Amino acid sequence: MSLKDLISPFFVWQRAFEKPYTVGLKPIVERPGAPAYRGFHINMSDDCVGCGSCFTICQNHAIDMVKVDGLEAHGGDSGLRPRFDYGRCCWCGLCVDICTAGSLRMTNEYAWFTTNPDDFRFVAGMENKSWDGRTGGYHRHPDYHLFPPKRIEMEMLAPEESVASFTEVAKGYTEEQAKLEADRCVECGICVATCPAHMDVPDYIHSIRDGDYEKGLQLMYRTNPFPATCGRICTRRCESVCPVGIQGEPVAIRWLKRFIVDQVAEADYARILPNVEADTGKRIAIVGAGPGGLSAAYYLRLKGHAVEVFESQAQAGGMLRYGVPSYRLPDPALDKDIEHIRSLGVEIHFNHSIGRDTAFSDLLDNYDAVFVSTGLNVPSQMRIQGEDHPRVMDGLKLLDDVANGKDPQIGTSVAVIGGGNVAMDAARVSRRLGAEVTVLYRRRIEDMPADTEEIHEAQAEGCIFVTQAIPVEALNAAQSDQVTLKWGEAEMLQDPKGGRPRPVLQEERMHLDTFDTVVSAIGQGSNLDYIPTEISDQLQIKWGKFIPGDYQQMVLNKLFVGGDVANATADAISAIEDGHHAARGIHRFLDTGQRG
Amino acid sequence: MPQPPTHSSSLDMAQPEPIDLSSGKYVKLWQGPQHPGITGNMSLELTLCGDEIVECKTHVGYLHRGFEKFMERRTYIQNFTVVCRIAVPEPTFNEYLYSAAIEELAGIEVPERANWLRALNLEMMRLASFLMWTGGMSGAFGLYTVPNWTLTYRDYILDLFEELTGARIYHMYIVPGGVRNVLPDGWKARALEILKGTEKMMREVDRVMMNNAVFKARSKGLGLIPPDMVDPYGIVGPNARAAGFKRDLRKDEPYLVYDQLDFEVVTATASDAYERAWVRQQEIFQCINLIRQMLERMPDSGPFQAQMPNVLHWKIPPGETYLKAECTRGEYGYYVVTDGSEYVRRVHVRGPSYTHAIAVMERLAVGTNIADIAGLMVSLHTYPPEIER
Amino acid sequence: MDIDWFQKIGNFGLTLLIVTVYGLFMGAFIERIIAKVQGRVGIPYTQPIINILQTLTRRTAISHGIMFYLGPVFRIAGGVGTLAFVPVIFGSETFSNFSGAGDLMLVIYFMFFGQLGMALGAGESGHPYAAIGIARGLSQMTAYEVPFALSVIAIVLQYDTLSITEIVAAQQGGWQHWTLFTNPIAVAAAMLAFLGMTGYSPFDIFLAPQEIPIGPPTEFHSAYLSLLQTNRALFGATKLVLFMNLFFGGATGWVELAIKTWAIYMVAIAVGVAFPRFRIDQSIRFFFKIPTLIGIASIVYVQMALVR
Amino acid sequence: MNSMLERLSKEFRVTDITERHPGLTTLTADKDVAETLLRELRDREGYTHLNFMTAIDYIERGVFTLVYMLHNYATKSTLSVHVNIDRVNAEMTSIHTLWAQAWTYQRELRELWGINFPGSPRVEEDFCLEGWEEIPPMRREFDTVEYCERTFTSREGRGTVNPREHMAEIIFPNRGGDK
Amino acid sequence: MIKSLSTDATLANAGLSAEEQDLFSNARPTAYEPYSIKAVEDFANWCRANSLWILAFGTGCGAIELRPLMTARFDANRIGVAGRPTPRQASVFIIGGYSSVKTLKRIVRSYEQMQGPKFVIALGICPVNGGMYWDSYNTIKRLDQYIPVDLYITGCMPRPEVLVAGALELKKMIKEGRCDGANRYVENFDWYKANQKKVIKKWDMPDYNW
Repeated sequence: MSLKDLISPFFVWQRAFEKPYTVGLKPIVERPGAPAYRGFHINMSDDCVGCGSCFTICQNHAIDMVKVDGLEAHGGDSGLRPRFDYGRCCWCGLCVDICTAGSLRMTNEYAWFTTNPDDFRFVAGMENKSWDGRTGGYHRHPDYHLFPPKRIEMEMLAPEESVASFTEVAKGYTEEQAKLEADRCVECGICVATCPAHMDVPDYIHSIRDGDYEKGLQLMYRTNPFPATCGRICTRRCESVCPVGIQGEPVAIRWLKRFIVDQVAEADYARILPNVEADTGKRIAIVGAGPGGLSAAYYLRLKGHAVEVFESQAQAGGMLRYGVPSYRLPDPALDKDIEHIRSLGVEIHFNHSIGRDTAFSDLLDNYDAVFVSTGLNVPSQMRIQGEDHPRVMDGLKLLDDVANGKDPQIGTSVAVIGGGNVAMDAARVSRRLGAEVTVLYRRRIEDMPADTEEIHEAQAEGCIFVTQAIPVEALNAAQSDQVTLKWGEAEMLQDPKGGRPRPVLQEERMHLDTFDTVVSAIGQGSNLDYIPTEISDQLQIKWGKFIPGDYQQMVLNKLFVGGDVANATADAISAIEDGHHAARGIHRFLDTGQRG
Repeated sequence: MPQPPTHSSSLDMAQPEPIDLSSGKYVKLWQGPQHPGITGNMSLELTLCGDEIVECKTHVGYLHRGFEKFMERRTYIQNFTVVCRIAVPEPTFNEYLYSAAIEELAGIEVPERANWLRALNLEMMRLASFLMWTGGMSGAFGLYTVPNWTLTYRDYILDLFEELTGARIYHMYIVPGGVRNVLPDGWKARALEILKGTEKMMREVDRVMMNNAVFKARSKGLGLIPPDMVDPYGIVGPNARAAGFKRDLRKDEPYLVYDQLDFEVVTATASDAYERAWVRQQEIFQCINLIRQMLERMPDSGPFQAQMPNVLHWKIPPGETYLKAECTRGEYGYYVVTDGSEYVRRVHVRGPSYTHAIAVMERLAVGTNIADIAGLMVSLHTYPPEIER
Repeated sequence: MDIDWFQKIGNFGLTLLIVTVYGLFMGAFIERIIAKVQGRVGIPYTQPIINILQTLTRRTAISHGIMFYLGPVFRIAGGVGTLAFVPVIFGSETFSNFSGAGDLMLVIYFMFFGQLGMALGAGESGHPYAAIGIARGLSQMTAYEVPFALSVIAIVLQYDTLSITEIVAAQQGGWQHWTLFTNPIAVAAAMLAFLGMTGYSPFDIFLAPQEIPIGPPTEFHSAYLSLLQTNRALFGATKLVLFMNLFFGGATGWVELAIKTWAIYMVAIAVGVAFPRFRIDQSIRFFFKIPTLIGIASIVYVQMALVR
Repeated sequence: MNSMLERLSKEFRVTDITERHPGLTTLTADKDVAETLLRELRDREGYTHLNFMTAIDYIERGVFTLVYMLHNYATKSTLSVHVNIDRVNAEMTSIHTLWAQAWTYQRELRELWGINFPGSPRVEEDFCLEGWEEIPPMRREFDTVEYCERTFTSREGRGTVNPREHMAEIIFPNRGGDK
Repeated sequence: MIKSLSTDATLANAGLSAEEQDLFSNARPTAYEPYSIKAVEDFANWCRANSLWILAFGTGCGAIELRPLMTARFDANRIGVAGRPTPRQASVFIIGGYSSVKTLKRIVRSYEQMQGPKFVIALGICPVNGGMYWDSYNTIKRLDQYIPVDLYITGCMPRPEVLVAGALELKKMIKEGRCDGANRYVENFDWYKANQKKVIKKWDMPDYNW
């Protein structure tokens, strides 16, 4: 025991003359949590899509997805919101990190005490809490991700290569790529509601991760007998609502679908997929062998009904075959789907036109049910002078000719009028035929109804886009095999009612350009002439389209309709769902006699 | 330097004479779990003869939550939030080791910047933990001034943690794949300021506690760990270093960025309570020094998270690994076995307190005075939650 | 005569009240000083009083037997008894209590008495920590009583009286007459014993919360505890008054008393915040070594230098 | 290191020698030679530090794999010795004579896995649990959620809705794949 | 030698050995009435509120934030909060988060040894609904099934700031006379005991332990 040891402890008294360490008595007010503090939750309810990823990741089961008054489920939003149980939450913030919409974050509020433990439960963002207005608190760092925000890029043919042939542009995922892409799915199932066919998207993506492609195929055929086709050309509304896409890029659902189909050989289909049930003795006629008709045929056949399909063309597939160029949908892929349907015993009468070869009323008389999906095959008119000029051609005919192997004789400079998918197809087909292509569209690029990818690819392939251009007149050109197009520039006029802006022709800014061919691709209409008026008078038809009731059933009990001719969206997947749903309705009708 | 350990002498497992409680010579006394002298929630069953302890049995399990069981039914990402609860006063090592083990098994390479941030976190955690321990050690002997100081400075460091990680105690900052955030603006300056204050305070503590006649009288010679006891009992960390073993995982098997830092392993000669306190004292200064080095050399830009798969359905190929790091108590280890599924097959957490609080404590307690139990216990630096998990 | 006694008892009651309340407030004041060293604010000044009221208003209480009741009663009896024979204000008839010839012996006796009563009560509580605590408390008391008794003997020899009042009287007339200056050796021994008496570190092993939760009062609660707390304040203040009387010249007014007792108390605190606590064997050894030697030295010094 | 492993595989028939990462090697030994092997490793090869011992329940194979993690401070290498023992009447030689800390682990293994270590001190005493009446909780067949529901009560009023099913119900009740 | 608290019913104390049964009372606890004079009761409550003695029992993680609370930075002594090492004298029991079944047994014993009025603060999420240990086989999920709880403070862990605020809230509640946990325990004694015995399998202690 040295003297130093006795004296030095008295240095504690130094501290007595300094300010105390103690903080004030209202520390919550004086000391809010740090700017990044993980305090109580707040949810921007408007941004939230109710995907339930927070529920999935929470290891404490602290989150319930609950229905909230005033919120309805609609496409892209389940209408559910997370309810937090602060008898479970550990404030790890994983829910914030995983939040696909980026709507959930934490505030730096941390004080909550009560005498009733049942109080600790609230729907964040929907109930008034003292921390609602707070700005500080934890949110995910932009460079920090719990799932990859970027999708695996699909390998595409280089534009200079793709423009030279009709080879399929998208090369398809490798197994490794597909697994990585499938991994990005958060399995929320929001897409299922948005997909017109309500495909079990998360489930078949799951099967990719498991490497069980046969199961994936089974899952897809539950709702869609055209997976190879849809895996290539689907309009993929699922991806537009994919929550992963809100802060990153959506999961490439379409390519994953394609990947599954590509992994399974057609020869194995019969083994993997469900077989036909026992014969029911019912006969069903289907008009049109497009996606809608064949989809109905497939599901009806599975139920054991005898199905006959009447197709006016020489091959099945309808618009898929004649409207979609083969660099997007190669024939083998389409054939794979159709062959499987035919292999179940669906009989297709080719080159058999209803109204010409068989009367429509005969169908109704001879069959237990009739499903009509004749599609939209009449091009819309531009309603300009000179539309009947020989060098003005409609886009569908161009595509049809190319699909049938005919040379459409378009020359070397082509103007394509329109901004839809058909216009893009026509433009790109024309490029492949060796023409310089100018695309004229009345609105802006972002207003184009065509797929963004299509537009980009068309641009990459050298199509020139002229927007806000309204064709006015087709004139005879100096040379007889050419046409001069008169078009005017347009200004976008805002709609005072908040609708989409309207293009207004500027009379003073007119142009004259000469092309070898002008391709008009501004839409299609239907041809229902095969239906006798005494029948069609009974039906609800508007603007050339059927208006079906429940289960696609018309007022005539036996008559079911579907496809482009009966829906507003006019895309393959909707047609497929129409067919499926009609099949469901027909089966139900035949089984129980119930109307929809 | 101590002699290389021999094994026969210290493996004295011969049962002592049975204690006949009915003889009236002995008193059975429970310390804990409701007892202010016990660190955390555990208890000692002491048999006394007069003031002297003739038998000590450690009872644990008051904090047993069955982590290793329920981790087997949580996904890999979910487990990362759970592990930090295993050692309450020093959670970061759990986060780091769990993440590192998962990364090794999954074959993920962590970016350099994340490694620096992780090391910074670990070292700050060590500092905070040591500060709390200093308070506990001084409090165990009845000097209540020092705990007030050190716990305040620990709190300042927790403030830094709060700013960086978003939480005071359970940071959940080190995540498989990297870290969750980067240093906020101005954080470095604040950190340096606090380090300066801590250093100044620790010099005062040095005067008041380490150079204190009564403290020396109490702690010198208390709970002496002979060198030949170290290996059979698996004694690690400052407890072993105080006995002269130059063993420090940061030096021996450097992880993260420790091979780029400049520091010396602190050792003493005789591992009694005082020397152990002295070693920890020196390591506090070492921590401060290391944090300063890190702040100086840490990269300020670059990625801080590796490319991660979607954690919601993260599968890790079958494998097995054992990773360890030097926490304040010594070797903290994670043994992880995976079987290719989305769930971990087996996790074993090796907390250094496991042996320190049970086997070592039971042996060292025999022959000491009842009054010294609290001090002895603290001097071994045990955290009960990591014993029973 | 009878009236006189009533008045005396009344006066004593007043003194008792003042000293107790003063003790409580000073306790809080001292706590705040300790808190200041620790870098914090500390308890409100009224906290000790509220604590007593709080324990007093507890609604349940259990007993371990008759001695358990009597423990706190004996304890406070010790405190009251001690005060009864200590003159508080020198020269004041009202506050001189029952001081008389030989009161010093009575006071020392009463100081023991409380502890012993406590020992019985704590023993009856049946809690092992209480038993350990009381064993330690008694042995430590025995230890510090030795130097204290030696220094008391020294000043008794010095002033040649056993009356506290006379001892105080002998110290009047300026600071240079205080025992502190006339017999510093005895004061040194007594002040070291005082460290043990107050129960601050390093001599607080008998109620060390880290080891034996709180020592003797472990089982005491509710009203029992409030008695003990009251006594702690009263007894603490009484001891200070006694020390002030014996060694620091007494007080002629309340302000002087407050300053002097506080200063004496600060000696214990100055050491208390700086040191951890001794083990019981260490503290006994401590008291039996240096303070005892100083105590003996003080007697020798008195014999050699002061008593002709 | 390699020569040692060769010798071990010759003398002790250890199998499955795998290097997991530099410094960590796993190997499997037979139950009957395990104690001798561990003693040999400790005394001759310098693996003086027992990091821990634990068990893995391979219920699908009907074995417990006991893991002894040994460390050599001189060569900085760690050896993980696996010993497979039968799940039924699981029993293993106690190594408390080799490492003084081992009996703690053995108590834990006894309580949480039900592996017996005859001769190990206080092995039958309660360790973490108190009055446990079920099968040892760390065994794979012990279902902790089921046990919790049976024993404890959670707060009422919870319940979640699956977004996908909810949307199916609201948006397309009769569509999608057949249920 | 034990003062019986009530004589109307007896407890089983069956788990005890014969010699230990003599040591414990068979009496059930009794509820206490407030003072008949309201002013006295209010004053008593004011005293109780301003002198909160916390039992020094770190039952779980929560204990980690009690240290900053009681030391210089947050210094709960200012508001009359003090630690008390023995349950006899403590009036507030802070349950620091989860409690394992083994700890629950000690919590029950300590709680019963506290003298009324006594208050229980449950820290964190685990006493509310199991918290992160909702599927752990060894922790209880709802503390209020085993002992009455007066105030819940959420957080994991609740920060010392909230503890200060919580203590102030408790003071307010006590002053208003709203904390009657101890009486609730007495009134629903059998229900609490049944719940306790359901999870504490090794019941080798007296049924009630005052």
